Amino acid sequence: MIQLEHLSVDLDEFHLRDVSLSVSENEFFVLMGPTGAGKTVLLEAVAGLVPVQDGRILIGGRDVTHLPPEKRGISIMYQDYALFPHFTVLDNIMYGLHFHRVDKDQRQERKKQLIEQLNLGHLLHRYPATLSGGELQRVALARALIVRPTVLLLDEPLSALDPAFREEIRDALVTLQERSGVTFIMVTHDFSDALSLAQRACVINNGSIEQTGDIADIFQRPTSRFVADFVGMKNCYQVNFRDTKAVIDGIEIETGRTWWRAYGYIAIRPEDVVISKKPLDSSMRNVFEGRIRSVRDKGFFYEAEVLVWNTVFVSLITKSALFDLDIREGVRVWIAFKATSIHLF
Amino acid sequence: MIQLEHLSVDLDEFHLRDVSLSVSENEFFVLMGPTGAGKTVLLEAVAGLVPVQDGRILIGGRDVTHLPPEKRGISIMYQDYALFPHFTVLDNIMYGLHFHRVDKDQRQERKKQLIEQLNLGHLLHRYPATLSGGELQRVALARALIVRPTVLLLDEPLSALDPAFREEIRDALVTLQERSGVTFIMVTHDFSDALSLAQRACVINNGSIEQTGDIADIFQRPTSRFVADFVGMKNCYQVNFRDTKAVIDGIEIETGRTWWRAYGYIAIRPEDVVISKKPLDSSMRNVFEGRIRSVRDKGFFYEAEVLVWNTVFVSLITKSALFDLDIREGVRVWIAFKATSIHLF
Amino acid sequence: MNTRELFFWVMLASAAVIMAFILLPMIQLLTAPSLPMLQKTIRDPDVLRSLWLSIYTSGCAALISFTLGTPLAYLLARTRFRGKGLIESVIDLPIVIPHPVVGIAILSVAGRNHWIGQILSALGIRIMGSVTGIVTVLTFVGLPFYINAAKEGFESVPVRLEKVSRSLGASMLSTFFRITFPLAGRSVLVGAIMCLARAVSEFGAVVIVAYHPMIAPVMIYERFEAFGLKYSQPVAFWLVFLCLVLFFVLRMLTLYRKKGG
Amino acid sequence: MNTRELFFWVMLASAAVIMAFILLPMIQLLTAPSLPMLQKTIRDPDVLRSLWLSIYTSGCAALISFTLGTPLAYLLARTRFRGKGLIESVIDLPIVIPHPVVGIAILSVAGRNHWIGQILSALGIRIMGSVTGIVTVLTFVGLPFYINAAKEGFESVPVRLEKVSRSLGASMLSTFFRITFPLAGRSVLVGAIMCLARAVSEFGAVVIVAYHPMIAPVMIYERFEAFGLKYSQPVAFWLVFLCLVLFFVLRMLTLYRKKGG
Repeated sequence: MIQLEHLSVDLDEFHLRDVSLSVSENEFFVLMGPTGAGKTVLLEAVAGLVPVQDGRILIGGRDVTHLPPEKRGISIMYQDYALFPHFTVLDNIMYGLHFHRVDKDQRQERKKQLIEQLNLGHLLHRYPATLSGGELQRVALARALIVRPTVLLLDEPLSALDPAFREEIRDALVTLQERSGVTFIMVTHDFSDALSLAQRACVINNGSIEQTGDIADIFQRPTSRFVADFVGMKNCYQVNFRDTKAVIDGIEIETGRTWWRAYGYIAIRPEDVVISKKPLDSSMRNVFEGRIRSVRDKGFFYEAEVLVWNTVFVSLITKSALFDLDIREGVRVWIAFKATSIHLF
Repeated sequence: MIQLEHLSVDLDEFHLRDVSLSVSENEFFVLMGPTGAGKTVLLEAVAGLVPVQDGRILIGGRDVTHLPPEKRGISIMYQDYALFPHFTVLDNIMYGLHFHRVDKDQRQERKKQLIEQLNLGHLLHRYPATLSGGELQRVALARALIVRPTVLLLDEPLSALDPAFREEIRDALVTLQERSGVTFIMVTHDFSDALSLAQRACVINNGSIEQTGDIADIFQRPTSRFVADFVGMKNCYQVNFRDTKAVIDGIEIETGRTWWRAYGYIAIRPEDVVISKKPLDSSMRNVFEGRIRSVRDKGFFYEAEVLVWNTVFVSLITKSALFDLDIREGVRVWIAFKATSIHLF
Repeated sequence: MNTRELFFWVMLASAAVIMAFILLPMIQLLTAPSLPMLQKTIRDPDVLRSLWLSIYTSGCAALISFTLGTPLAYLLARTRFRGKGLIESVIDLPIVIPHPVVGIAILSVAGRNHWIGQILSALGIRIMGSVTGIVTVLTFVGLPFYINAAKEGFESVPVRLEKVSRSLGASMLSTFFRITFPLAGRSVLVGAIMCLARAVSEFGAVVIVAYHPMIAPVMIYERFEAFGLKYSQPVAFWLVFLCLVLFFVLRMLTLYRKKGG
Repeated sequence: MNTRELFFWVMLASAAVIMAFILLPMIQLLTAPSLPMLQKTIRDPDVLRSLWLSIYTSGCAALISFTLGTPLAYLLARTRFRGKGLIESVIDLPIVIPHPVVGIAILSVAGRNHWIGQILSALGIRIMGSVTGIVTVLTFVGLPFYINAAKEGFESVPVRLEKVSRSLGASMLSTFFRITFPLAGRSVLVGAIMCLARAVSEFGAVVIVAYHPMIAPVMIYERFEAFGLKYSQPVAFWLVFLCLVLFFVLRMLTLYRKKGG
């Protein structure tokens, strides 16, 4: 459906290097990455809104690399929704039809259908300035879909919304995508959005693709240090593998399996590392003594750095545990984690 | 040392209403509250930088309510440090001495001492624009302390710093306060700063004081719904007490003690609420069946809302638990929490 | 600000002096002529003709600035390129050129020794002493004000709105007329009025190019030279009145913009 | 921006027309006089005297604007009060008043019929036909430019720096001179130069108040009237040269400020 072949973009602030990607028809595809990674630039390159330095863009088999945006059959929806402030909701929605040959019945049909699907009936004669975030978003979706694009590009559509409504709107997005039969490509930096919406995804960092694949695969089997960190595996170490053990700087970690390479990385999620004052008598195969190096507030939780020899393990602990265990800088503690919670790559 | 008596301030954007507060000599006192609560305005009122509508300010027994800022013997340090960009570090530090009669030996003595304590020797001839956040902060501290203020007012001194250095700088602040013998009043919205720095604190909201007292007391025994929420007790309910039970809308919660009032509030930290697929066979006295209403990403953790009858309980779960327990919207689960983790007020 | 400070009183005093310095002459000018005198003046066909010519030529200058300047303003608002600063400097140039010199410069290219003058002469267009000449000069001095205001207006329209419009199928031109221009409308209007106001008040450049036909500032000058202060004041009154109306409209527009967002 | 769009070429064309419209007259003015002619002109004591008088009177106007305007600019930058918009409007008023009318208005209060004229006369101060009169008129037209630039400069100095300075023991006045003024220095300088440039280019207001002593724009007008275009061009050349130097300094200052932050 959409193919990017060795795409390169050079702007003053952002750049993309040799991006190749393939999204199939009717797919919900997600582009993930940290702020400034070039996610939005990639969307705009597909839309023809930024000049492409090198490479090709194919939409439905047609080479659109040098077509102006209005001839590509795509729609884009920005994070701030970018509704036209001088038009009513209805005029915003109908805007795209001025530029497409659609007969009158068709127009009415599409309009009726979208207004119904997105529940916009009561808003039609209001101006964007008077709408709430969720309403703005629904109007922007209707405006983008009324021209029947082959691809809808979504730039962080959920991040401007009240978290309380996100769940609801995620569902709406999925339903909409399924019903409309349009390919959705969405940019997000929020992992949970990706998990609940997409089948496939790619992680982009510093203008290049780090990993592409099934969403669960990326989460559970990151293939690079950056992706491991991005999906929350804060404890990531370069190791030598020896039998079923991984060795970092004098510490032998039991991984419970043999690995096909002699060196590589292991990663453990901080929430899988348990801190205790005495060595835990449990099924956990890896138990080490260490010293608290720092404790940082992470909202509801504290993140404790435990120094074992020269290696730092990050563990998450609750506020109450902080009091109960008397965890402070310099205190001696034990950490433990299961062999099965170790990821190898 | 410092006494605020029924202080009221009216600015366009912020206001304070009837604030009374007493801070003793050589104390490290913290003002906490959410953004926009009026914390900075309160500091500026003490410093004489905003006009006071009503009430009195006493510093060391002297009524300073109508004195200009330069005659109050206070120093203020802002979040952005507000160093004078056209002066070198040394000139910044020495600035205040132009306006105080201090003999030459004394000047040199104070300068030497502060430069040493704050480790500024190598920065003296540089300009603020070339310094890092931590360096800027140390210079701002030296500049504020060289005039030997009776009170140092600190406006979120840590929030602009890299979290990795916070621990270190907290320690430095405590040491500095102890050595200088100056009363510190610090504003923060970060609970962990307050915990590690202050003996006493007050929580301010919407221009009024909600609670004043010992820092551990505020954390463990909030006296109002707002403070409970502010210190992370997300599950806060209005209840009727019956014997040792608290009743909310048909749910009977065992609190393990009797309360002196017939109605009031109970609060439980989300991290103390455990979610399971089957009723847990544990010592926890409160076990309820419910349905997951929503799951939200909170960085490292997910926050699940569980609906029990008509009451929502918030629980924190790890990313791995999300997968392991298959927690999704609509799923039936059991929640449990200990009677001892319930706070009554 | 503490009212007990000496510095505060210094500031107030300077404010009072400046207000007096600006307002007293204006008030005197507006109150000196008697009402019958003002009525008589405004019925004088010469005065009416010159006021009308002032409005007409300034209006033409604003219209030309609008037509020619809008595309350039949009170009400057939406692109970055090397030498953009230089182009912006050239646009500001007319502001700093002494007023009679503007007239001299325009005449320099309109004469028979210059190819432009030859072309104009072949086309039967006369600059010296003609309405065309006045409009040319007024456009020269007014253009920068229009372009700068319009540029700012276009800059304030989010590029994303244009991008969305393009993605929905609109061409660059359609997008400009349907989205960008309507949203920058107020700034464009402000620019046009600033251009108009600047043109109405010009004297030095016009007096070189065309003493006759007589625009209002030239007539004020002539009456002052020929009959003295007292006879120039009533004409000045009516011209200032015109300028103040423009100024008031301008203030309302910019004030409303700040509030309305 | 896509170069294949018609609209893009419309923009380029308008840019080219405007550049030509502004630059061609300026280039012709600057290249028309021969080198010997220019040398002869600049050695003419009358020309030198009028150029010098232009610089001197404009300099005085800028200095007066600086002295009187600085406290008011600071007041406007740091306080909010009802009627502030009105005061700002009054300050902008001189910009929109037609130039000869400014001269007429100043003369209106300087005459014997007005109490100010009587006071001035008692003090032996003459406005009509004097250097004092020229400086007064130039201050009137230049003041708004200084105040607006200085105000913007003061606004850009964070209030927190002043607050910290106060808390360290400095009075309001000390704080102004040690912190605010040095940090707003560049904007103050920009304002002074803008005021100077505006004053140097003024003609209409001055010609009413003082034909003699002759400032450079008046001399250009006189030479044009008496001897024609060819004889006014060399004087115009030197005055424009002076203005371009000021303009260049101004651009450098504002450019550097944008880059330097």
